[in-house]
Amino acid sequence: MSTFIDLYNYWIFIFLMMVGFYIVISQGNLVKKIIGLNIFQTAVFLLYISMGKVKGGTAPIIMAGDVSYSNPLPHVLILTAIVVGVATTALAMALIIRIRKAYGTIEEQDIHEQDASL
Amino acid sequence: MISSHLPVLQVVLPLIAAPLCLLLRRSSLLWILSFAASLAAMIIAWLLLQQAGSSGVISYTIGGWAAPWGIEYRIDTLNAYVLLIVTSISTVVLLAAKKSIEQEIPQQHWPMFYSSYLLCLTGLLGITATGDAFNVFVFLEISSLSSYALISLGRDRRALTASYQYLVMGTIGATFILIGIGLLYMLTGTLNMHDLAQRLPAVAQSKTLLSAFAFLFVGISLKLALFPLHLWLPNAYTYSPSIVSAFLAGTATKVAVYVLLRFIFTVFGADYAFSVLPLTEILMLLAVAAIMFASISAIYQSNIKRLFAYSSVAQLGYIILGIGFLSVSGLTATLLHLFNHALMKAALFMALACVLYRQGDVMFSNVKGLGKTMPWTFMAIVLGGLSLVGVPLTVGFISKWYLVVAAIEQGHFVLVAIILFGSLLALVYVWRLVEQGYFHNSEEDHPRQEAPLSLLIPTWMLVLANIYLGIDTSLTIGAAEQAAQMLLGQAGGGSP
Amino acid sequence: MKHSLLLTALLVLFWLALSGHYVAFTLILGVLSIALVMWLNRKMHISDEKVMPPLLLLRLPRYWAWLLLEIIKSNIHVAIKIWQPRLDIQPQFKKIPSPWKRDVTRVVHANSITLTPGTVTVMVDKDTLLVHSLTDETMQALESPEMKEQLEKLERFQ
Amino acid sequence: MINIILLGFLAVVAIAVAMMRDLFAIVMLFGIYSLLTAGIFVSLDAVDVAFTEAAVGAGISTILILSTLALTSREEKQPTHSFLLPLLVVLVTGATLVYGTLDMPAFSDPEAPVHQHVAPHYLNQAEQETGVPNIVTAVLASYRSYDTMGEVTVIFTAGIAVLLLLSAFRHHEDEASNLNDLSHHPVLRYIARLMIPFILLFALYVQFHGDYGPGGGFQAGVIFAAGFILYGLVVGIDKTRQMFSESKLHWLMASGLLLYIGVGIVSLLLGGEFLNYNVFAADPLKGQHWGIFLVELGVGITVTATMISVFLAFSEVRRSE
Amino acid sequence: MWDILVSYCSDALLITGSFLSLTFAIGLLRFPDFYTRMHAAGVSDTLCAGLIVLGLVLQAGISLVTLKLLFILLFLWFTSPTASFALARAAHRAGYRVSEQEEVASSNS
Amino acid sequence: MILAVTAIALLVAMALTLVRALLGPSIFDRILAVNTFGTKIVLFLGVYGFLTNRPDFLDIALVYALINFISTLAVLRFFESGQLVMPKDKESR
Repeated sequence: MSTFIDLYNYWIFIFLMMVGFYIVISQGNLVKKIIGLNIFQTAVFLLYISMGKVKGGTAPIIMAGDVSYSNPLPHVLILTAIVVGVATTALAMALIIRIRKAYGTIEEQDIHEQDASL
Repeated sequence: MISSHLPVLQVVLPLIAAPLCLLLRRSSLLWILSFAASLAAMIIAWLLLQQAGSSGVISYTIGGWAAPWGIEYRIDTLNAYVLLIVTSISTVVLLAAKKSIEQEIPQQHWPMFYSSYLLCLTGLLGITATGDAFNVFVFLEISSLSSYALISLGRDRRALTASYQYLVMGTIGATFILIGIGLLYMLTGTLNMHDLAQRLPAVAQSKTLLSAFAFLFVGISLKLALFPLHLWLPNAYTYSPSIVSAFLAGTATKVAVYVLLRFIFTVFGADYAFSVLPLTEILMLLAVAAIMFASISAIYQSNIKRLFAYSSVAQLGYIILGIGFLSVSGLTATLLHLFNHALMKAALFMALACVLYRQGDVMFSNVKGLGKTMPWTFMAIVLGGLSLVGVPLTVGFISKWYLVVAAIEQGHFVLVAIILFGSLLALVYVWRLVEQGYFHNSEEDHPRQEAPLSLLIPTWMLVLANIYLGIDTSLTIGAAEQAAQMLLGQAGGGSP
Repeated sequence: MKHSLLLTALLVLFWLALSGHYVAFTLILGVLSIALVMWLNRKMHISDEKVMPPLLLLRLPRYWAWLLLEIIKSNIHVAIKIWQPRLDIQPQFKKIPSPWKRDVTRVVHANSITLTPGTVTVMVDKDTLLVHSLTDETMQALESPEMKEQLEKLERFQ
Repeated sequence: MINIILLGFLAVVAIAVAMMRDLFAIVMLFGIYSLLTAGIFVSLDAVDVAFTEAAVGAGISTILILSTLALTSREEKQPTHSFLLPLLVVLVTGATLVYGTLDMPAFSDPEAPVHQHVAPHYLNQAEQETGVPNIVTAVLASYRSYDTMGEVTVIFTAGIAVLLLLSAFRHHEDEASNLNDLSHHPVLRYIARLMIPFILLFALYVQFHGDYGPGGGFQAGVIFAAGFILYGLVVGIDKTRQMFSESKLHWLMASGLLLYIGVGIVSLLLGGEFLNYNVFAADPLKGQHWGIFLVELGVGITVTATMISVFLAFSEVRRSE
Repeated sequence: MWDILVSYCSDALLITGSFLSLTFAIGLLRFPDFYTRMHAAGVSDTLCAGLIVLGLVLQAGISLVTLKLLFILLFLWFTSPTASFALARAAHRAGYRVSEQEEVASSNS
Repeated sequence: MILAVTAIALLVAMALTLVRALLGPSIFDRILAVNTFGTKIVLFLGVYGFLTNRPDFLDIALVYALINFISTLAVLRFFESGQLVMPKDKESR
C-alpha cells in the first residue's frame, strides 16, 4: 500500500504520457498530433521535476537559515527541455502551414490519398 | 595552447560559422565560410584521432568545472573516428554543394540554408564529442531541428510531409531518450557517462534500469531508423534537396549508431546489456529483418533516391548485425561499415545530385542511356553500387568480409547465408540501374551532357576513396579495430 | 513631455518594487532598462498619444473610489442572484449613449462597465456602447445619472 | 497534496483533449493544461521551470497554434483508421514505465540517489563558487552553461527553420489589409499601450534578476517578445515590421548567439577552458558574475529576436494562394 | 493588539474572497448562456481577486511584497476587463446571440 | 490555516471552471473558462507563495497578470479579420 502512495505521482505522469503518446500516434490531424506531442513531453518534464522534489524542501534559491532545498539539477534540465519543446512546436506549426498550402488539408489521410493518386 | 582546446573547438567552430552565415549578404562568401568551417572541423577531427590514438582518452571540462558537476567532453578513438567520418563527409559534400544549391534552392534562402547545414553539423559533432548524457539530448535536438528544416526545402511538396513525419517520429525518439536519461539520473544522481558507468553496476538489479535501457534503445533506434522504426527515412532522403540527402545519408544515422554503441558499451556495459536482455538475439533479428525487407523494397522502387534510401535501411541492418556478435571482429565490422557506408552512400547521393542537376529528376526513366550521356556520373553510380554489393576491391567488400568472419567465428552459418543473400539482393537493384544506364537508350536523343566539374570532382573523390580504402585498408581497419577493442575492453565495467 | 515624465516615474516605482536589490549594479541596470523602455515607447509612438490613460486614471482617485463602491455593490447583487435557488435574471442587450469627445473617456466608460459585474460592454461605437446586462437592475444602474456625472467630470479633467 | 489535485485536473484535461474534435477548443484546453503545469511546477519547488512554462504558455505557444489554425482549419475529421495498434503501442510503453517505477525511490524521498550525488555539491558550494544564490541559475549559466548554449542554438535553429519555411509566403505590401489589427478598438489600443511599457520593463527585470529569483534570459526574452506581440496584435503587424525589419532581426538573432559563444572564446583566449568565467577577473566570483551576466544577455537577445521573427513570420503568411 | 486586528482583517478578506470565488465559479456553471456566464466569471474576478490580494497584503505587512501584490492587482484590473471585452466582442461578431438556441449558436460560432 | 482554506477554495473554483471548459458548449465558454482559470492561477500562486513562506515567487503570478490576456486578444483578432471562421467561408474569400 505504501508503494502505491509513494509512486502515485509517477503513475499519473505515466498516464499523461500515455494519453499524449496515444494522441500522437492515433490521430490524423497534424495540429492535434503536435498538441499530443506537447502533452507527452510535458508529462516527461513533470516526471523529471517530481524526482527532484524533496520532502519538506523548498525552491533551490538559497535563503538565510537552515533550510532543505529541492534538487536544482532536474529544473535546469527541464528548462532546456521546455525550450526545445517550444522550438519543435514552432517548427512543426510552420511545417503544417506549408503542408496546408501545398495540399489544402491538414488531415494525414487526405494527404496520403493525394500522394497516392499521383 | 590551441591543441588542448581541440575537443571543444571541434564543435564550436562550425557553430560560430552558423550565425555568421545568417549575417553574410554575399553568397560567394557564404559557401567559402561554410566550407572553411567544415574543413577546419575535419582537420581538428583528424588531429583528435591522432591524439586519442596516442594518449588514450582526452577529457575536456567545459567551463572549468570538474566532471560530474560540469559538462565534460570525452574523446577516445571511437568518438574521434566518428567525428572524422562526419566532418569528412560534410566537407566533401560542401565542396560539391555550391552548384547544386544554386540550382535547387532559391537565392533568398541561401544564408539560412548554409546556417542550417552548419547547425546540423554542429549538432552531430556535439552528440559525438560529449561525455554527458543530457548534452547528447540537447545536441541531438539541434541536429534534428536543422535537418527537419533542410529536408523541408525539397522542391517536391512531399518533402514537407516527409519532414513533418520525421519531426514527429524524431521528437518521439528524442523524448524516449529523455525518459531513459531521466531514469538513469534517478538511479544514480549523475549525468556524466563515465560516472554513470561506474555507478550503474551498483543498481544493476533495478527494474528501473531495465526500463531506462528499453527507452534508450527504442529512442535511439527511432533516430537510427532501425527496422521497423525506419518509416521516416525513405521519404526524408527521397524528397530532400540532393545535397542534404548526401549529407544526412552519410552522417545522421551513423551518429545515431555511435550513440547506441556508446550507451550499450560505455554506459550500461556490455555485460549488463547482453546479459539482462537477449540483446544479441534482438539485434540480430532486427538486423536480418532490415536487410531482407529493405533490400526487397529497394528492388521495387522507381525513384532512385528512394531505392538508395531503402538500401540505407538495409545497410544499417549490417551495421547493427555486427554489434550483435559482441566480438572484436563483429564490432570492427560495424565500425568499418559505419565509415564505408557513409562513403558509398554519400558518393551515390552526390552522383544522384549530378543526375538531378541535368535531368531534373531521378526516376528510372531519367537513367535510361545515362551511361552515354553522363558517362562519368553513371560510372560513379555503378562503382558506388558495386561497393554497396560488396564486390572485392571496394570498401563494401572489406566490411562484409569482417562481418562474415565474425559470423563464422561464432558458427552462425545462417547469418553468413543471409549476408550473402542480402548482397545478392543489392546486386539485383544495382543491376537494374546498370541495365537502364547502359543497355537502354533514352527516348529522346540527349546530347552528351556531363555534370559540372564542381559536382563531379567531389563525387569522384568519394568514389575513389571507396576504391582506395578498399585496397589499402590499414587506415580504417586500424582505427576501427582499436575502437572495437576499447569498447569490449570496457565491457567488464572497468575504466579504460 | 509631462506624460513621459509621469510614465517614467511609474516605471521607476515598478522597478523599485520588483528589484529589491539596491546595489549600484542593479540600479544602473534599472536606469538603463527604463531608458530602453522609454526609447522603445517613443519608437512605438505610445506616449505621443494626446492623453495617456494610465496617468489620467491615476489622477482620479475620486473616480476610483466611486467605481470601487459600485463594483462591491454589484458584486453582492450578482452573488445573490447566483445563490438564489430559482434563477431570476433578465439577460438583455442594450445600446447606451456614450457621447464623449475623447476616446479615453469612452475607454474608461467601457471598461468601468465591464469591471462592474452584471454588465459587460460588447461593442464600442462612435457614441454608443452596446452593453449586455444580467438583470434589469444592473442595467438601470448604468443609466443612472451618477455614472454620467462621474464621467463628465472625467471628460472635463485635463 | 495540492499537486495531486492539480495532477488530477491535468489528467482530466488531457483526456478531454484526446476526445475532442474542435481544434480551437483543444487549443483553449491546452492553455489550461499549461496553466496547471505551471501550478504543479511551483508546488514541486521548480519555480524557474514554472516561470518558463508561464512565459511560454501565456506569451507564445497559444498564439502560434492559433495563428496556425487561422491559416488552416478548425475542425478535425473523424479518424477512420484503427485505433488498436496505437493503443497497443501506448500500453506497452506505459507498462514498461510502470514496471520501471516499481524500483523507483519513493516520491520526494530525501534519501533518493538523485539527492545524494551531484546535487548536494551544487546546493552547498554553488553560492560560494559562483556568487549566485539562485542555484538553478548558477547551474544553468555556469556549471552546465554549455547545455544552455545548446539551448540558445536550438532556439536559433528553430527561428531559422521557421523563416526558411515561411518567408517565401509573405504577403506583399498592398495585400496587407487594415483588418489584420485591432487598432480601431479604442479600448484595446489604450490598454495595450498602457501595458506594453510595464511588460517590457518586467522582462528586463526578469533578465537582470535571474541571479536572485526565478527567471533569466530565456523567460525574459519570451516576455519581452510578448510585449511586441501585443503591440503587433493591437497596433498592426505592419507597424511592428517597421520596427523590426528582417535584417535587423537576423542581426539580433545572430548577435545573441555570437555573444554567448564569444564569452566562451574569450575565456579560452584568456587561458581558461571554454566558458570558464573565472578568468575574466582577478577575483573568480567577479568573473563568474560577469560571465553569467553576459551569457544570460546573449540568451535574452536571441530569444527575443527569434520569438518576434517567428511571430511576424506566422502573421505575415499570405492567406489565399 | 494592532497585529491581531490586522490578522483578523486579513482572514476576513481572504475568507470573503474565497467565498466569492466559489460563488462565481458556481455562477459560471449555473447561468444559461455565454453572456450571462461572462458576468459570473471573468469580470467578477476583479473583486474576488482584490479581496484575496488585499488579504495577502495585510499578511505581508509593509514591504516590497506589498507593492508587488498591488501591482498584480492593478494589472489584473486593467487586463481582465479588456480580455472580457475582447471575448464578448469576438462572440458578438461571430454571431453568437442569446435569443438563439445554444446549439445553433455554437455551430455557427 | 486561513491561507490553506483560501487555497482549497481556489482549487475548488478551478475545478468548477474546468467543468465549464470541458462542457463548453460554445467555444467562447471555453475561452471564458481559460481566462478565469488564468486569474485563479494568479491568485493561487500568490496564496501558495505565502503558504510556503516564499512570497518572492509572486513574479510568476505577475507574468500571468501581465501577459495572459494577450492570447484572448489574439482570438479576437482572428475573429475580426475573418480568419477563424469555418473553413468553407475561408476558401471563398
